Amino acid sequence: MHEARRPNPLFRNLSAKIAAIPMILTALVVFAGGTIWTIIYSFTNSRLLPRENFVGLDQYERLWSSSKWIISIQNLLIYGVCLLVFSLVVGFLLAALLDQKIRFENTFRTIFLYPFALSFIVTGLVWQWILNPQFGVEGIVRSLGWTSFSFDPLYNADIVIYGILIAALWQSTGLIMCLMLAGLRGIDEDIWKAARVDGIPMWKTYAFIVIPMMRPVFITTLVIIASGIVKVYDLVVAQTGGGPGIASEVPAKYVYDAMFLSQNLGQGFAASTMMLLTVLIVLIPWAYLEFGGKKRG
Amino acid sequence: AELEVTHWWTSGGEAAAVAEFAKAFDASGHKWIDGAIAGSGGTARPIMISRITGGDPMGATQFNHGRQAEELVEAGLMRDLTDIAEEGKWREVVHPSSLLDSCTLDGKIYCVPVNIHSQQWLWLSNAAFEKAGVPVPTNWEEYAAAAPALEEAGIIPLAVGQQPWQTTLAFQVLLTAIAGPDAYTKIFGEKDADLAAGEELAKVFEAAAQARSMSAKSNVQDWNQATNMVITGQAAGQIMGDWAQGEFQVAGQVAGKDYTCLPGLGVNEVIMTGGDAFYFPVLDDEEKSAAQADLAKLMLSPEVQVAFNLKKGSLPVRGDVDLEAANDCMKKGLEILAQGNIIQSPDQLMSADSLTQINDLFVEFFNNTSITAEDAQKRFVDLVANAD
Amino acid sequence: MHMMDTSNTPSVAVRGVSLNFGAVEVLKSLDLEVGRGEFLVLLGPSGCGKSTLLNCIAGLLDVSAGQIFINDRNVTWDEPKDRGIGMVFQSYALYPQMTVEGNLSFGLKNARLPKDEIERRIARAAEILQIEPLLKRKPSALSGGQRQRVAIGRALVRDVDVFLFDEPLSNLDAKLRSELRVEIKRLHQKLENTMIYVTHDQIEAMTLADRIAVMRGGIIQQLDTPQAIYSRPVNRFVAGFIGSPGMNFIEGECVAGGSGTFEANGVKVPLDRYEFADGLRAGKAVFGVRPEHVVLGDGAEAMPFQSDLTVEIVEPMGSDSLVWGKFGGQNLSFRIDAERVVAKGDVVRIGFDPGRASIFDAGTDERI
Amino acid sequence: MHMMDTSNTPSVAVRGVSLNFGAVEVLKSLDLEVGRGEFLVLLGPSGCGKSTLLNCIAGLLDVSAGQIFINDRNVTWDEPKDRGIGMVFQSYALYPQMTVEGNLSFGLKNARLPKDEIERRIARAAEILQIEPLLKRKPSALSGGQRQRVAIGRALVRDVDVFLFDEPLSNLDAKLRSELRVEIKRLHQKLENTMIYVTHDQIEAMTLADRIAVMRGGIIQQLDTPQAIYSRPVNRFVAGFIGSPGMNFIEGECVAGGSGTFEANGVKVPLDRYEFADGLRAGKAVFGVRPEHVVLGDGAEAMPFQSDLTVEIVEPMGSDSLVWGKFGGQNLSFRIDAERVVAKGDVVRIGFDPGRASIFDAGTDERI
Amino acid sequence: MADVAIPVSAPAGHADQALAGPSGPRPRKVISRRNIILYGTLFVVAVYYLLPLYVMIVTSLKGMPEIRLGNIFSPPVEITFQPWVKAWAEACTGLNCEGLSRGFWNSVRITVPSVVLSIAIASVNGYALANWRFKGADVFFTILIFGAFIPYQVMLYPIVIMLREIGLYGGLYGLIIVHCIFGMPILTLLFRNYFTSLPEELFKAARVDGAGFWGIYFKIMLPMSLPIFVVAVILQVTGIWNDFLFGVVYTRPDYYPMTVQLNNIVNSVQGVKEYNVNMAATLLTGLVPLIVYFISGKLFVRGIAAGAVKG
Ligand SMILES: Nc1ncnc2c1ncn2[C@@H]1O[C@H](COP(=O)(O)OP(=O)(O)OP(=O)(O)O)[C@@H](O)[C@H]1O
Ligand SMILES: Nc1ncnc2c1ncn2[C@@H]1O[C@H](COP(=O)(O)OP(=O)(O)OP(=O)(O)O)[C@@H](O)[C@H]1O
Ligand SMILES: [Mg+2]
Ligand SMILES: [Mg+2]
Repeated sequence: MHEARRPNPLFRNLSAKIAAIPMILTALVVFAGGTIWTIIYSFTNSRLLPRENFVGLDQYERLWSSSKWIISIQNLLIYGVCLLVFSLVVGFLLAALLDQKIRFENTFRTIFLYPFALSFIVTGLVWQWILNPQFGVEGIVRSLGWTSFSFDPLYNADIVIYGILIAALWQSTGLIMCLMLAGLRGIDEDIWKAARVDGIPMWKTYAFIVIPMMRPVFITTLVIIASGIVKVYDLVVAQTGGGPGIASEVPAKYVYDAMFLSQNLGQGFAASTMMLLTVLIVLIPWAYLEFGGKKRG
Repeated sequence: AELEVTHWWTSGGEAAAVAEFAKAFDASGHKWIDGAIAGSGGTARPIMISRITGGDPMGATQFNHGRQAEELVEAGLMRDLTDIAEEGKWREVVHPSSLLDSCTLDGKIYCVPVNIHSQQWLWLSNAAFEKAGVPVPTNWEEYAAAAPALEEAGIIPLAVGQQPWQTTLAFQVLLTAIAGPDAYTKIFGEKDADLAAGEELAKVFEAAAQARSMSAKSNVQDWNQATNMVITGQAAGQIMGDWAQGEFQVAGQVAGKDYTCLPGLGVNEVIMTGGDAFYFPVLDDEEKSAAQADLAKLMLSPEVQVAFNLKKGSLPVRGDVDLEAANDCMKKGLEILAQGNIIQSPDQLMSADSLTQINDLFVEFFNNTSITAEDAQKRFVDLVANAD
Repeated sequence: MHMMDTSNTPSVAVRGVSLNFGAVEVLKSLDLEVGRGEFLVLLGPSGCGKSTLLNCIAGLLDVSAGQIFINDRNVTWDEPKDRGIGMVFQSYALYPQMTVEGNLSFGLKNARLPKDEIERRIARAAEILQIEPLLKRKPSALSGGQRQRVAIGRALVRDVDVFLFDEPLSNLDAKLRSELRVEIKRLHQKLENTMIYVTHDQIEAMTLADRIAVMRGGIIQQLDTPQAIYSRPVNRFVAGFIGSPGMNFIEGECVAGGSGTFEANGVKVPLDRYEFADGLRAGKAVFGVRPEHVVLGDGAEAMPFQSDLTVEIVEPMGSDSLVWGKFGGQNLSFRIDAERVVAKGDVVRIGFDPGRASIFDAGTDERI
Repeated sequence: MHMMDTSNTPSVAVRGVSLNFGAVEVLKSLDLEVGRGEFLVLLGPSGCGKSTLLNCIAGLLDVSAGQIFINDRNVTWDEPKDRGIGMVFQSYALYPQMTVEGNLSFGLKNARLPKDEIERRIARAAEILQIEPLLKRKPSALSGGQRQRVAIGRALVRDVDVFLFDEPLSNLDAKLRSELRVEIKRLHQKLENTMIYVTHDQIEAMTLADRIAVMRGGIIQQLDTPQAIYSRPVNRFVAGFIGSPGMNFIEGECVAGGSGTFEANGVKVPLDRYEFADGLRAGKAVFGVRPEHVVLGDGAEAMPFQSDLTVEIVEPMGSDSLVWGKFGGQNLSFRIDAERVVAKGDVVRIGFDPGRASIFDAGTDERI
Repeated sequence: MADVAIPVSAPAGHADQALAGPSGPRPRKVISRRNIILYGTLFVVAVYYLLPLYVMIVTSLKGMPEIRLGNIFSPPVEITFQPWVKAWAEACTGLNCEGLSRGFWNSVRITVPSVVLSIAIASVNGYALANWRFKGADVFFTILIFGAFIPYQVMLYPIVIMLREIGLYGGLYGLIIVHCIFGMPILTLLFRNYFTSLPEELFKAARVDGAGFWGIYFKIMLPMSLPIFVVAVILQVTGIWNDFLFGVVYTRPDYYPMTVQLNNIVNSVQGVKEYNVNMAATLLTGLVPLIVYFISGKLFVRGIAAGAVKG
């Protein structure tokens, strides 16, 4: 019997590889390529058009000495942490409530999820208006007689980021709730029964048994929320335009403004690079957890 | 030929003004394809730049004239209009001529200025001062002095919308008015850091600090909401461009009787000759190139200038046309223009990048009371020293 | 089988319990009493309501009608934790992020038991189930059998009188299944508490049960000792469900005359040794004989009924072999000793005692 | 056992096949030959690499090293469809959106067979498997047994020489399992093609196989006929894996002297009838005796070795009962006839023939 | 063994016991404390979620004078559909006074092919990743997921250059490609997880049956993937329909989507803000994704469960 030659591994499952070309191109050319391009040009003093005029770390020095950037970073931090915590907590609580075999589950779920279908521009606009001290909540409460009432997050530099948060939560918790609900539905019914027989109160069952079991859902959710946080832009533009002053600036807006308003591409690229760096720091451990060693069994 | 023209003039009056261009252009046998993008230059500009650098340029596009398009010109993406300009004797007709200077790079002309903005105005509510029992001020110092009385009467002395551009505008107006046009030109044009560190500017920053405290209680977003506060007497005054007049007119108020306008804050009556200009990207299509030339000529023709600026509410760039329909305040403006009390807009003097940094400083200063005037001035000096 | 205390009232009593899921009636006015220390197996095909009944007893489902008593106390409305029951699930239902010890102690901590009492109970359970070395591990680091042992431990530490098992061994492979079966049996002998055990594996049912309740469609079809159910099934369903390989069913006719004869495709079986429940009913009937009651060769000679049969398939199973052939035109299987060599195509003499067979009415499927 | 054609080259030959998943070596230079028409069972515990080996043969996994031949053709790098194999999966793997007919014809349509040929083959397969009435149904409307039958049909219509089964019956309940087992056996007798069958159920292995390959950790431990594996396992692992209940292991010592003695806790078993592979090795050893080789009462008297034993547990299984007791201080189980009544605590006399036992080295676990 | 049998019927002694104590289903008060808390919370939260929608609808039905009066929550005294008409057909963008209607068909022309193509590509990617794992696949996938975090603004420029180089800049195709690129990370993740959750044996069976890469994809995988497709469609319709930035940056005005008109209507800074028209325009623009979502909401949750939870 003869030995069969091992065929060139490149040509095995060729169709699969051909079919994956769009993905490979996107990953390599657009995402990796675009990122590298961005990083390279962050070391130039490109203005309106990209130019290979390298200036070392100048752009970064300027970036980190800009108070607008610092505020952007701070805002992103506050916004990110709050959004992460609140949307997870609220999303989970809603999902847990909906999971109680309640009536009208579909109706409630629809209500919680519909904002997700609207764009951030729309969301920002509506909430800008509801939070407007003249027409909105503050105005209404005052007109009801409580004249000292004050609720104008969008006009108060100290809390403006929370005003944006309110709108962001409104828009995104529905999806989180859906994810959580799906996760809850995936939990073995017997676990609940076992906990009941053991006499464990509901909240403890959630806290010590169910939530730890939902780790994969939380990871997916985290990825989705986090990717949204980094990219937050439209909402801020629609709601406050970065104001009052520069109190609600965010990095994505900084990048955009630097590139197109002040026409300093190099500065925009430097800011982008810093953002990408942060993303990498967050993402690499995740990728490691997802793919590192553990293969599908 | 069909020519696509992009711009960000989308509000009612602006659109009507653009329509005058379109009408005249269509009448010349071409076709105007309108590519309006609302928002501000901030939204529209990246789109226009992308289009041009992406290799799919429009036929003509609006830019604030100044240095915004400089690199596009340098990259050879913009059409050289020198021939047309010489043929139309633009150098002679365009007034003030500085407008054309900002369209010029290395002696070649690349854009067509179409109007003049004037933004150095202080609008005051007569009723508010009456209520506070103080005479209507005639200059900034009087105004600032009246602030305590106004506050006592429950009136917000100065209304400022919180969008960054409004703060920036107020600051620039204060600077030109208090430090004077020469200092302004030196600092922005020649980047004179010594001057920026001097006495004159210290006064400007003090005035800005005053304005900051005068406007502490105004919390509106849009400029027209701020104007509305002046109209209703909730606030005593607003620093805003000439377009604010439209609001007073809509509310049925009469200049001099119900409201007062002080160009240059009543201190230095100057007008900043910023404005809009059109650029023409280089096109391969000969027919379209011809249409571009026609459009460029057309935009500066006296008839179109008049029709356009009447609708737009701005001043024409030709000194040889006459605007009869202008109102009182506008006439004041024309007078100043005629006297030649003009300054160039910062766009024309400084790169967008440096300008944004300075504007950011103003915005931050205005919104953060913990920054003292001295601190702000120090930072301002740094920025000016490093500006280009 | 071990002794239980029958002098007392039943340990678990289910009286007239019905349960509906919407329009579907899953349990139909069901009655059941389980004696103290008894090992009762609920046996039946999938979907017959075994788990539902068990969940009702545990208090995990609200009955639609009827009452449930545990140790003489009406617990119909009590919370599961107050019923004095422990439950073991098919999927183990261990809390995955807690150690074995955590799994065992979680319920006790919630009941605010003193610490040393908790430790004592865990130590005892761990000893009984021989899981001491596993106490610090997480369930994911355990094998299936070990997991199920921990699940049993969780019921054990609750120190209750009644254990409920819902197919505890179904997820294990055959080998582990038979091992753990013996362990559960041992556990029962040691603890002497009441156990109600759901399965659809009839081997488990036979080996473990003091009594078996065969269920079908929410109704208990027969409740009796394993031997009684094995040898005198009340209907064809029960007969077919118990025994592996299943009882051989030969369709034919009961013919009156003498003490009766069963006829199928020319084969005639005299029924003089058969005990009829209430007399012979002539007509279409199904004759059932268990594979292990059919004997071959020498043994066959001694049997009241004999016949020839052509071998079609031989399945050696190690200890013995299963032989398949046609009898009255229908499949018949029987066991032979592994030593005896029989090959496909051989014609062999078989025999059985009709007195050990069962005859069912072809219409009602009831035992005649 | 039916006849196989051994004169020819093997139907399937696996030569030196290794397979790694990352750093884990799942198959370790494995060799295996399957004769034409042979029914080979791969038996082993979970995770030992049975499915992996089967997938390599089917071409669903690329081997890391080695060659695979089917009907004398080197198919190591061929596509699965070109290897002349049909495969049946544990989870049935029916295409849920196609009817049964669609499921059967999918492969044939892919091979661009003419329409009437497809119809002919489906009709034949449907007839053999008796699934004609199901042809228009979707898999979701079938019972587990019917699904598995369709899955087999899908292999059948491919008209191939080699059938690969990956635990086809594991998802079925005990009853269906034994029924389908017989059907697969019948099918094999009818088609006379090569079958490689993966299972971890040793009953299936014993009843179906011409030869059994017992695997462990990616290595074939023993490859032989069921009877040989049953009665002369090469090591303790194989011995324990085959047989249900498993072989009884008594740990003790082999003592030289005469033809040797095995001693455990005072019990002495003379080994004069035991056939040593290569002579008695004195030292720690494990004595293994199958439950069915231990006899009770009268039979015991006839046995070369006898002893007394106290009954601990009796498991009635219908046809017979399993009795557990202590022997040499260790657990010993054996089967008794169901008729014989034995109760817990009884002291009974048992006997067995040491010649049928197995002795393993306590260190290497190899048969001595 | 017979002595252990206990009669099935209840002995007489238990007759009275059977009467005593609770029987039948546990009575559950409809207005229990649990229910009050449960439904109360849900109701309050529902109000929070519905409020903006209510404000939008109410405002869009009011005239401007009524809006100036102040209360955004009060229902319209006089219902007028004029804002809707204006938003749809009359609002001006520069010289075009056709309202949103001008962009509607553009949006359709952009959304439909983009959704179809992006889902087609992503599902094939997910399928290739889940079932045909080839060397390096995980690396590409990781980069792809990384791409989900890149702010769009960062990629604006490089993509302009890339599109210019391949000559697709400014047309519809370029825009469709851009939508495919930015939809790819999340969609691929969803599809990959979903296909991974399908039994692998199905895939193996199909390979034995001689189906190739595409055969398995079209005949086996696709028919089983309805829930995840619904999720993908909703995500993409929502995302692409609502997109403003790409639509305007990568195409010509002839292709500008509805959102550009919305932006124009909403963002005309100078002059009085016509809130009622803004709200009507906002609602009109959001209508398509809302409808898609309402129609398939139930499948959405199912699909999410299948595609997001595992993996
Ligand atoms: N929550 C439920 N809602 C509706 N029907 C249900 C529910 N739970 C069970 N059923 C139905 O009740 C019947 C009995 O279910 P049960 O789980 O008690 O069966 P089982 O005998 O335990 O079966 P198995 O052996 O498969 O576990 C089934 O027909 C099932 O479909
Ligand atoms: N795709 C894979 N990646 C990594 N390891 C794998 C993969 N598939 C199988 N394995 C490992 O290979 C070993 C053998 O697996 P295989 O499925 O062949 O076992 P098996 O004998 O069929 O077990 P079972 O009886 O449970 O089906 C196992 O340890 C398993 O964890
Ligand atoms: Mg059940
Ligand atoms: Mg396997």
